[in-house]
Amino acid sequence: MSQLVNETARIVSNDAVGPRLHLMVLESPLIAQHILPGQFVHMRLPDFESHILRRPFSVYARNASAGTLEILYQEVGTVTRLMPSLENAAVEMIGPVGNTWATDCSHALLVGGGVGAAPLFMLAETLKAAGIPFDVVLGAQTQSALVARERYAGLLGCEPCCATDDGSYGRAGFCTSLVEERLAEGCLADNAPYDYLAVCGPEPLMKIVSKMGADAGVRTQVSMEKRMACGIGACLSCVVDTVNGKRRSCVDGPIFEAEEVVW
Amino acid sequence: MSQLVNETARIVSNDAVGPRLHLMVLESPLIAQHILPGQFVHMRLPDFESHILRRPFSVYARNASAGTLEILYQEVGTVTRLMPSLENAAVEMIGPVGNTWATDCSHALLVGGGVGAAPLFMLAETLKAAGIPFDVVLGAQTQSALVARERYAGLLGCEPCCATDDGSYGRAGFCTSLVEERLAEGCLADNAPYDYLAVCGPEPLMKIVSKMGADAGVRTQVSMEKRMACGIGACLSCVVDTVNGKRRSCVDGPIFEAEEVVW
Amino acid sequence: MASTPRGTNVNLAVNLGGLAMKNPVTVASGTFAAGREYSDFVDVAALGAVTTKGVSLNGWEGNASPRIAETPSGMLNSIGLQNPGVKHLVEHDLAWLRDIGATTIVNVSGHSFDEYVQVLEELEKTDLVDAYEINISCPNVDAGGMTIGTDPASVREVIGMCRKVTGKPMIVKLTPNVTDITAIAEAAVDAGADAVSLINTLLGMAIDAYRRKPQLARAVGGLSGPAVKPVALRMVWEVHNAVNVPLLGMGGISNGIDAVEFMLAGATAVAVGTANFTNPTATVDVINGIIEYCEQCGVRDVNELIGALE
Amino acid sequence: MASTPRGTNVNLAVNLGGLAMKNPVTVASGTFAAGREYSDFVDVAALGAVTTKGVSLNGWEGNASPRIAETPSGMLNSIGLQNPGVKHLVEHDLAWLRDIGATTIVNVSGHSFDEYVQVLEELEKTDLVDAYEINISCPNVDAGGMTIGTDPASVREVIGMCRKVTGKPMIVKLTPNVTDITAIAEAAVDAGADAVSLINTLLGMAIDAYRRKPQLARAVGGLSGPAVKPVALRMVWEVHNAVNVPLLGMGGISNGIDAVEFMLAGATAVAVGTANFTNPTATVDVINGIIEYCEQCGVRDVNELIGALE
Ligand SMILES: Cc1cc2nc3c(=O)[nH]c(=O)nc-3n(C[C@H](O)[C@H](O)[C@H](O)COP(=O)(O)OP(=O)(O)OC[C@H]3O[C@@H](n4cnc5c(N)ncnc54)[C@H](O)[C@@H]3O)c2cc1C
Ligand SMILES: Cc1cc2nc3c(=O)[nH]c(=O)nc-3n(C[C@H](O)[C@H](O)[C@H](O)COP(=O)(O)OP(=O)(O)OC[C@H]3O[C@@H](n4cnc5c(N)ncnc54)[C@H](O)[C@@H]3O)c2cc1C
Ligand SMILES: Cc1cc2nc3c(=O)[nH]c(=O)nc-3n(C[C@H](O)[C@H](O)[C@H](O)COP(=O)(O)O)c2cc1C
Ligand SMILES: Cc1cc2nc3c(=O)[nH]c(=O)nc-3n(C[C@H](O)[C@H](O)[C@H](O)COP(=O)(O)O)c2cc1C
Ligand code: FES
Ligand code: FES
Repeated sequence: MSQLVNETARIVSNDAVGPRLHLMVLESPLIAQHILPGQFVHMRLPDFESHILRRPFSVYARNASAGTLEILYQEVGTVTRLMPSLENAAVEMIGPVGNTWATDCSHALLVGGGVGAAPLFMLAETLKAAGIPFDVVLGAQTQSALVARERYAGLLGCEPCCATDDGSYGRAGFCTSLVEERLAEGCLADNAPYDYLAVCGPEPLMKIVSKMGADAGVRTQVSMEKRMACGIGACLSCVVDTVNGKRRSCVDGPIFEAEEVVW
Repeated sequence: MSQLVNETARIVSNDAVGPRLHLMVLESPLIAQHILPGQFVHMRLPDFESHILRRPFSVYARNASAGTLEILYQEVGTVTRLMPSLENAAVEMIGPVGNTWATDCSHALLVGGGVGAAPLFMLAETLKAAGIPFDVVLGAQTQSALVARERYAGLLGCEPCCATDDGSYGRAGFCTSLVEERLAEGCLADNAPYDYLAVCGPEPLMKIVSKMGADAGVRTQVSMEKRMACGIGACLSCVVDTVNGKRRSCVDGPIFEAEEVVW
Repeated sequence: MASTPRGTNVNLAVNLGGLAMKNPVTVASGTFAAGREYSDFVDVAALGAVTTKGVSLNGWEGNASPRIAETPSGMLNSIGLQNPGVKHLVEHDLAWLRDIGATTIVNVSGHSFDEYVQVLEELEKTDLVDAYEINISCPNVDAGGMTIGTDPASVREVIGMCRKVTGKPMIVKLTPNVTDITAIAEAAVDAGADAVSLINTLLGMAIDAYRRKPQLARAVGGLSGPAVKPVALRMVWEVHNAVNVPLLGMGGISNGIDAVEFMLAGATAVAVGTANFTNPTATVDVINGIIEYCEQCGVRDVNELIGALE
Repeated sequence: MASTPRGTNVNLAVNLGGLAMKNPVTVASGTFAAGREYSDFVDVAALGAVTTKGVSLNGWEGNASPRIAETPSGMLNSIGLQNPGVKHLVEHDLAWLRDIGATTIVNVSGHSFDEYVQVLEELEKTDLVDAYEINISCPNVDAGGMTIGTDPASVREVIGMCRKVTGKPMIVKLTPNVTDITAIAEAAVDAGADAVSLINTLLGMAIDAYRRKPQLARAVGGLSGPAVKPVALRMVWEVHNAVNVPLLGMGGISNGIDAVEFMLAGATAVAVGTANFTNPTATVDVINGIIEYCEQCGVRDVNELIGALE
């Protein structure tokens, strides 16, 4: 783990990109330089004084030379509903926190549900750069919520496999059926079986896909999102039940081997 | 008492005007129309969530036709230190609260210490409009803090009597010596004795001037500033000890007959 | 201009130990006087009930100033039950509340067990009271130097005495400054309480570091507001699991969702206190928030919410 | 990069019941692990002391998730004293703390009176501990179903047993969930406590209205953070007026002024807890804030502040 910093980051932009979905770009040169795929930042937001806990957000993308980070966030509760009002403000971020996805694979399948698409994008970039073939399955409630699709398409050079709950784009229904098909058919590039499955999204999705991975004998990793207080391994707020006991999702994770998680 | 409203007011401007002194202009048509000299507004400031109590501020000036109010405020604690950062925000104000200064006088002396100059300005305007001769004594720590001076000079058509603690403007020392002189010499316009003394400022100042008024047999009123919760007479947070028992400074005041106050 | 709850098909009426309330929202005693001051802002008669400021027999002066201090997401007060006495309340306030059609809960205080009884006797002479809230959380009464509300035996005694003089709904208001709130609640119920209200304020202190003085003239005061909500919710839930009478929940309620949380934890009705100071239409906003929650979640009768925590 | 306190001529050294501290600031147990996680942010050895997370004999699993919830200006936790046991602490953490030159307070827990003693015996075998903080605020120990920390007789018994096995400074940590904190403090002092620390968390609850569930898996948890500061200050002041041992004050301390307030109320030293989560350099910021206050107010020795409330 590289050293942690608590960096003051200026918000460069903060725009609505879909239903209750926003993209925040931050100037954060130190973290931007060191962050690894799957790691997150632990943000202290200004003005929300009575909210004493920081909020963790995965890094969706970074530009190390420009020193910027992107966060894709969804309005779900008090703080994320206030965040869209921030303009030009400075936030404090602890980072880069956590472990990183595996990359020692030959054929990978990335599965992102909802904003779970975000923490997988830097992994996709890394695989691409390393020339490792991989496919992407994205799921969302509706077309306008598939906000990471175009970016993945740009990287892949073709459409990712998409599903929407309401059928407004791609396969209608949950994205798990797409995962099942992909596992059965193998990598789109060469039909070779996958040897790595990286999943991020709502817990029920991760649980189902982990089972598919296990059944298919494919190594599967999941990114676990728990409520966090310290965000750096000190308070034991964020533990995940694993076959090795309770482990801290902030620093022992957020990425866990699916077979170790006790769902 | 006119009916109270809880008006949402837009901050039109909010500028530093002296050392830790700021002038806030607010668009608040209902209150601007009805406010009387000496009354105040009870403000709920945005963004300061963990500060659950409103803050009371006297109205320094109003423009009924433009629908604006002016507040002269000093940084003294947590909220007033955050207030200068507000731009273009909307605040909620309960108002107009409280009673008003007396105007049934023939020669008046107005004594304002520090930001205590503010709640007297609308009284000065009223006296002027009614053609009642009056004089003004202002005190402050230093010249740059005498922020109401010019405005009073404009209204009076001449300089108010000023004192600064550091002697940087007007009389050196406390303004009480100026009050003593004025009481001895009578109204500047016609040397007639004052029959009304209106005082606002730090409690020690009000206490001393009240004593002078009593000694000179002049009716004296003071504006009492107590910590307030409800600001509308319901909670009994803000009581002042008077010869008639404990009275609420928000609605039984803020203006009290000095002879009734038990200091 | 006064705000009034919006229309709805959701049944909002609840029964608090014999007191029929048109909706589950009253005010916390001492934060709303007897309602008149808030009538520019809210339709006082539209509240489930108005709970008046604590009243004693001959009136009390209360404590010295400063009486309040702000704390993070809360405030301290040491008003000290200043009130002009029960006769004044009857003549000036209860008559007004009857005239406007309000449902009235009178909060009763005393320096001694007998004073509680005397206040009740005075009020029983009128037909202006719909229910009593007996405040056994005030210090300096004749229970061996201890606040009565912290000792089950004293609670049993004073509530038993009160029960003898009134057949009206009697709510007993508990202090949270105790090791085991359920023991106090049980004592109150044993002695005849029709309902229990909680929480009164938590004892706290604030200090001015630069002046090296307590911020309150009396040093210690009562903490209220959003800061105490978690403690209040916990106690409502504990008492709900311990006694069989309806509860009036309060402590930091500022919006409809807060109120729903208290009902889920076991409250039949709720009181809005400190929030009135932040927002003078808080009471009606809370009622509207409850309506909105019910409509959104398909709840047809607020009574379904009471104790419905899974 | 790690933040360290700035230089000053103010004397910051205090003595907490025999424990020499270079400044009056330690951390609240459970919020700082054993310091290693915070060492990227602050110079851990520069703190007055490091207080480690509660430790038991063989380690505990702790409670189910979710374990935390945010509340207005505060948070609830129900970690449940998860820890890997005293041997692990000695080998992994205490050795590290000694190596970096930190002053170490070990927070000790037990399921039974005997377990407290056994943990102490294990720690006494080493020379890695500068002082103990005995946490008698944890539930489910063998004191008749009641939390030990709420019953003076149990406190006297367990602290008496602990006193027999160590001559090192022994701080007893009190729970605020009691009617009379001074009675508990007196019992601890009678039984041999060299100092008293307070407050542990206030019991509280948070509810998710839409899911109709408690926000914590275990329903009830401990409230900490700025919200509880007024209660903590009041209790420190009460205990300061009741016992003659030094106090370690905590509860919502986030900056130097907060710390000064606790010292004025009677604390000899203070602990920074939840504030570490908001601001990872909170400990050093608090020390610097105390220095600034002292310099600004002409205080040459922080000891002048202790109990100096007028
Ligand atoms: C490692 C990690 C990475 C994350 N990355 C992203 C991301 O890239 N984009 C994004 O939109 N969200 C992300 N989240 C989730 C994000 O942290 C929460 O949505 C946010 O904290 C909610 O704050 P709130 O105040 O709006 O919600 P609250 O009002 O606090 O709670 C609303 C709901 O969100 C849940 N929640 C609260 N805090 C957390 C938390 N720390 N983690 C998970 N759930 C929580 C609560 O249980 C509750 O159900 C991530 C979480 C973790 C742990
Ligand atoms: C009727 C009335 C009219 C006022 N008019 C003005 C005005 O025109 N301009 C102006 O600058 N100030 C005015 N004040 C004072 C102003 O309300 C306080 O300065 C402000 O509330 C302080 O808030 P804070 O959060 O900055 O201070 P805090 O951090 O809350 O406290 C700092 C200091 O201010 C004192 N204080 C806190 N609240 C009040 C209060 N409500 N009233 C008086 N003192 C308080 C505290 O006792 C403390 O000593 C008026 C007060 C009243 C009661
Ligand atoms: C200014 C003030 C005055 C109060 N006076 C009384 C009172 O007279 N009688 C009483 O039983 N409770 C009194 N209380 C306590 C409240 O009724 C209520 O129990 C407490 O404030 C918690 O609710 P809240 O957080 O919504 O304010 C008072 C509270 C405040 C803030
Ligand atoms: C996450 C968390 C874990 C805690 N664990 C312990 C513990 O192991 N032992 C203990 O005595 N107190 C524990 N506490 C209580 C704190 O040490 C402290 O008494 C309390 O949080 C009040 O201080 P604060 O408001 O500064 O956090 C814990 C508190 C928190 C928030
Ligand atoms: S959030 Fe504190 S250990 Fe993970
Ligand atoms: S502030 Fe509530 S009565 Fe004056």
